[in-house]
Amino acid sequence: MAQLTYRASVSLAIAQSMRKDQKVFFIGEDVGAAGGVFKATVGLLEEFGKERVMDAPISEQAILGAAMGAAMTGLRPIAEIMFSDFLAVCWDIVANQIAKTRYMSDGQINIPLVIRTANGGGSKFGAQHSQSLENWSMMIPGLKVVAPSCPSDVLGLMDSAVKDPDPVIFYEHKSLYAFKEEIEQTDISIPIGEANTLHEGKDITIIGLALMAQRAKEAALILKDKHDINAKVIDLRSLVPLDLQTIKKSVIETGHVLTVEENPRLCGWGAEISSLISEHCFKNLKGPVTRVTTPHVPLPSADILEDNTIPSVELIVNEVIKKLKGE
Amino acid sequence: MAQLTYRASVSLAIAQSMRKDQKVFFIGEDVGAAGGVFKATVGLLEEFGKERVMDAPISEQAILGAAMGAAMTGLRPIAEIMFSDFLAVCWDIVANQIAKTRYMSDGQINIPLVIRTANGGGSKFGAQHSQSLENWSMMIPGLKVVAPSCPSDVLGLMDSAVKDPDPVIFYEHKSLYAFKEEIEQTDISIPIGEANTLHEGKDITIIGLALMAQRAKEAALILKDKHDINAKVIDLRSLVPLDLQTIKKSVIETGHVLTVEENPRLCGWGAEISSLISEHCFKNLKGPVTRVTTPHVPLPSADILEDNTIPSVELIVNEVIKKLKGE
Amino acid sequence: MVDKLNDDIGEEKRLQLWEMMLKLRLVEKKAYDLFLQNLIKGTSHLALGQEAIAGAFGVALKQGDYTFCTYRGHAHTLARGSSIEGVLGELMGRQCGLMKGKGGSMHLTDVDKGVMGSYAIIGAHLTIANGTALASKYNKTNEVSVCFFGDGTTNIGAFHEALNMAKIWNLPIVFVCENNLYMEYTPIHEVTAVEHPAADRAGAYDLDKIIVDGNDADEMLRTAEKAISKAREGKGPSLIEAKTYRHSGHSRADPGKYRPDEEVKDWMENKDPIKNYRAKLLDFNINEKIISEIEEKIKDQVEKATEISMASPIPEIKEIYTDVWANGGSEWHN
Amino acid sequence: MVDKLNDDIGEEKRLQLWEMMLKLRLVEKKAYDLFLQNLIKGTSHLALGQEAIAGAFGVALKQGDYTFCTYRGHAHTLARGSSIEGVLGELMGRQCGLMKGKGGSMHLTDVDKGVMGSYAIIGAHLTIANGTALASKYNKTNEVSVCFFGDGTTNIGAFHEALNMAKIWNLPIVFVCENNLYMEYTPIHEVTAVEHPAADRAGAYDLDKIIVDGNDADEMLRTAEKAISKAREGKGPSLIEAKTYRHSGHSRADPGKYRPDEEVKDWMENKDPIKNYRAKLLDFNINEKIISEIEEKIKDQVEKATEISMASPIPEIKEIYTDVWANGGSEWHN
Ligand SMILES: Cc1ncc(C[n+]2csc(CCOP(=O)(O)OP(=O)(O)O)c2C)c(N)n1
Ligand SMILES: Cc1ncc(C[n+]2csc(CCOP(=O)(O)OP(=O)(O)O)c2C)c(N)n1
Ligand SMILES: [Mg+2]
Ligand SMILES: [Mg+2]
Repeated sequence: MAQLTYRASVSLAIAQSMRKDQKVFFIGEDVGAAGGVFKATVGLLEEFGKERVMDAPISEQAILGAAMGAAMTGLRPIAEIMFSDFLAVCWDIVANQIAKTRYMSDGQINIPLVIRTANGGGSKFGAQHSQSLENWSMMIPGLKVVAPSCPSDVLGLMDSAVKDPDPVIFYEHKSLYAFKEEIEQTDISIPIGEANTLHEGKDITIIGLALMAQRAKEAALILKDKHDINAKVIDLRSLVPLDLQTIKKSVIETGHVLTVEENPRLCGWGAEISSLISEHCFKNLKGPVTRVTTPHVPLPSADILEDNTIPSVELIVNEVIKKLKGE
Repeated sequence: MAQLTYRASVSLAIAQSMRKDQKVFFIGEDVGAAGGVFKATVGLLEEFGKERVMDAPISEQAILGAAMGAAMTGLRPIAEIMFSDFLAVCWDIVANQIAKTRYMSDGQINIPLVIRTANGGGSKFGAQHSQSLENWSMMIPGLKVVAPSCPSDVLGLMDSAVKDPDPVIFYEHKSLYAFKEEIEQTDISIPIGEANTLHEGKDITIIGLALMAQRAKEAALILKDKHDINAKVIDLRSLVPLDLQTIKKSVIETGHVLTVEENPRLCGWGAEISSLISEHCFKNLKGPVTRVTTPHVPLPSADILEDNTIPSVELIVNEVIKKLKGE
Repeated sequence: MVDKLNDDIGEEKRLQLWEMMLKLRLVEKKAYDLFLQNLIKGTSHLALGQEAIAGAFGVALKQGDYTFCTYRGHAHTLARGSSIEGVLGELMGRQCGLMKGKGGSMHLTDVDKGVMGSYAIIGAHLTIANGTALASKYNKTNEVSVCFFGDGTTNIGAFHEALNMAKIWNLPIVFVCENNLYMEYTPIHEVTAVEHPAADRAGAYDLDKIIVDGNDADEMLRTAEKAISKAREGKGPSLIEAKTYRHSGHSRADPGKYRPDEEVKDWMENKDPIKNYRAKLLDFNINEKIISEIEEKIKDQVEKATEISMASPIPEIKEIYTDVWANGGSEWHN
Repeated sequence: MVDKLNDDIGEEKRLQLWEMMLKLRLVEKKAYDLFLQNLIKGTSHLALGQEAIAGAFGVALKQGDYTFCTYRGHAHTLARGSSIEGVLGELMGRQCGLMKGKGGSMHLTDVDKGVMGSYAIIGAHLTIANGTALASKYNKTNEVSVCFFGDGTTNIGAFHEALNMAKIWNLPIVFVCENNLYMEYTPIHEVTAVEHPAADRAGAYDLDKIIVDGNDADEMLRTAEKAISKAREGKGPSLIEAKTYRHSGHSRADPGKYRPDEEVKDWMENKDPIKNYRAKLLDFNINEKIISEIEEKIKDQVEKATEISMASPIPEIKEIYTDVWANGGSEWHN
């Protein structure tokens, strides 16, 4: 049994996948000798050598293109896009090529690759290095979208992502890299598409992802301790495939729902969940699905501004209270 | 009074803006001598010359970057991205640079530019030339999003878009280029952010955009004629800013809502509208907001497949009947 | 005058090349006829006039090698041995199409033949082709990857990224720029900083400057073979600029009127790769009867394939929902 | 030995350059101190060791000219005359910051001084800089646009697109590649097909190959002035590769351990632009007192500015909701 950080679980997860399958290799910028800007790939170059851990030029399109082409032959590349914000410079490869090629080829081509990327705010890096972009990939048919909230999920979901025959975008949250967990067994697998309950409760359903799932859990603890409210916290873990059954089951029980998204409001994943709940559980709802999101603004940089832009534990607590007690 | 196609209204609208303001110029690929692949810019080069109508290399990032930089100095560029699908190759410039620079600069920089692009399906062009991508820009704070459904809206909204001090993405629907309308007055202006009612009714609210607004209107005519259902059809015309008041007003009257989106389902603009209606009009809703969308798949190419993928008039009619009459 | 004594190519290969080019020509012409009959919807980009390039590579490549082409990819697909009905069927959106109508004319794909897809957004496939080349290097197998694209493609960012990466990783890949003088309608020299859009950039990636007459099938074959061998021997990438011309417009919608009449005439009459190659075969004393027999054979093949594809049913609607995922379906929730 | 008789630069300009470089150096050092005191959150990328480049351009440019830089842009911003408290205040997220803390260290912007923004995603700003240059051409005014970036930036697609466009449109722009031998941690030669990442690509855009010792302030100034004049006279773009080295790590988080000790030592001790320029000033018989007075003056300025920015309040929370739109607000619905 060992304490593992989220950061360390990333490199361990990659290493485990690479040990198991010679077809797995890793490409990214500054990932080898330097172990990555977030130190999440330390040790990989040493263990697997330059042929399997490749330092690339600043050429995100070429990185993902090469990963895609290699995947088309049956290899299983893991490609790093250093910050998820940089998906924008290679968005054509992601959204138009990787996502659509299987379908357009009538299933002739499989693209079993993983794109892992550092996502989310909290580091005061400003508007171009802090975005939460899970919804960018959720909206593209053909992409699976995973966003682990803790070290064991990193381990288990990375294992599944690498084995998955389809392209998976794996969003690691920058503000979780230092998050620690006691791990008994590191070589684990968690199926993609199964949500995780972080807190049990029948008064309200709070749905979160990544950092927001952890904040929702903290909020649930406070709600229980201080306000006698029992919130069920669902960590979606993946947006595609989506565990709609778990959501439905809880909503039927609670009748109240709060989604907590880190992205700016418009067309966030919470909008999709809200519309789904509305369609599937309309009669069970005691009130509208409330969406807690970052306001629809780019992320500011200064501490005070960033801290007050991204949904906080306090905000979640207050929104739940307002919702349930009308305060 | 003249009959004008949507296609011709695009070039007329651009010409009118260029005549009025010397600061307006136009960049795009194959837009000058050839008048554009959709013939929507015919005559501009002849009237305004090479200095104001610039044929660019296949360099979408450079095109939008140049437009952005020019706009920063106070010029008012209109840039064409030939197919909206190609926004993916310059998405960084759109989403990370154009959208965020005003905010990051604390308002020092304005970016008054228009990106016009041919959007949507119906031409059997396959998955990389047919996407409906309004939601891509709706989700980015800092972008205004316009999608006209008829020639007069093209004229009026383009006028406003060019005068707008903020960046506007102007989605022209490929399947509407041949759409004709009697136009009395061509030099018109329509404020961005005001929805248009295409059909009056108090039984149900149907919310559409661009081609889908026109299909919703056709559906409303059939619903009225054949099924005695009076549907109010709201053509949003712009997603950002959004005319929430018009939506709310109608939903309060009807209690039933159908959104009709051309994009694949997940995180489409209809999800946002649905979540908004849920938040703002929960008590007025007689049933869930129903979203009619393209299924969550890339767009297939063959006629029969494409025609059965994008929401049709028939599908809208059927969904409304199912909703209201439970058939 | 041809030097018959030092013929490095030989009759057999020449006839192969002849047959190949003719097939590409006649299928494209058939595609054109089918448009006129309104049997092909959507768009389509013909490579009429550019057959020597795809043809030469078709002859020079081995089974197992990978090719990547663009929306103008019918010829490149056929050149790898894909069936004519597979191509025409796809254009017409029939079940016999290579992708059952799901991809359409711009996305022809036939993995069994090494046709790793046709890509309709400029530049992307250069980066993807690096990937199959990387796989060959990674697996220590010796396939070669070939990537075809146009002159206009040299001005997009992905071109630059792909070339640099291919060179630094010494990938077994051949980049083939078919310089047909125009992007869609804009003359390439009006939007390009250098005269030779690909070749004048080769130095930026420490590659040799290679320019070839893309309408001279023999020269094209020699150039292709050399670059392929180099790649196969682990000596890294090549960038070839092949000068050529398209006989028709950019796409179905385009009558090609922006091109000077004399220019079009010169290329059609004096520089047609097929017409000229026929003459060359005769110069090499190849029996005209053999040449004509091949012509007849191909015509016949094209007609038969046309019949097959016209008889093929349109796809079933349920195909819309298949093959988003490797499990064959399109479900995104449980 | 310096040739004092043929001094094309002269004392006045040299002292200007000296003052400029010193300012950049001392502000960066102060920024470093402030990190250590945990007064600067987020990240920060110092240009310590690279001052001669920004400094030379700062001296050579005129008011009204436009500059674009990267996340490593404190020096380039100060070089245009932005206030020290504006820069340090922004790093610390204070109201006196150039953008009141909304942008942060990677996005310094000061339009009044021609600082058209600092851009944190590699490559983008090369294309944007073309836009201000295009505006000058369109308006027939004669500002020059200058765009600074690093060696690593030469491998991204936007670089290629921007250079080609600048050339074909003959834009009044100077692209300045500061080759500090490393992208973040990876030596540039390991990921680049050519030896000189920018200069060896100049030919691909029909531009001259210009390589300059970026740590020799005089040479840098001459090179800057020449390229700026060329642009101002309507003779089009230049691409300059200036060889330099950063004294510290890539960013705050980086101790820079991947670089060989001797290499670091050589650059710090023998090739420090400021140390060397001080010696050169003496060689030119400039009075050491004047040199030192400037040092004192700058030190003083930096201290005062530090005090001002430390005393400046943090931004108000309502700033979150301002200036998305030109109307000052962030509303997206009525
Ligand atoms: C990124 C992108 N921009 C623009 C287009 C539209 N487009 C399709 S083909 C074409 C011209 C391509 O020219 P070239 O590379 O010379 O190839 P050719 O068509 O001549 O074979 C353009 C601009 C596109 N498909 N993708
Ligand atoms: C598109 C993109 N990819 C990667 C990064 C991460 N990144 C930031 S700085 C940097 C290295 C840049 O190297 P260079 O251009 O040489 O500039 P330097 O930092 O040396 O001044 C990288 C890879 C980024 N900001 N944007
Ligand atoms: Mg061409
Ligand atoms: Mg560098």
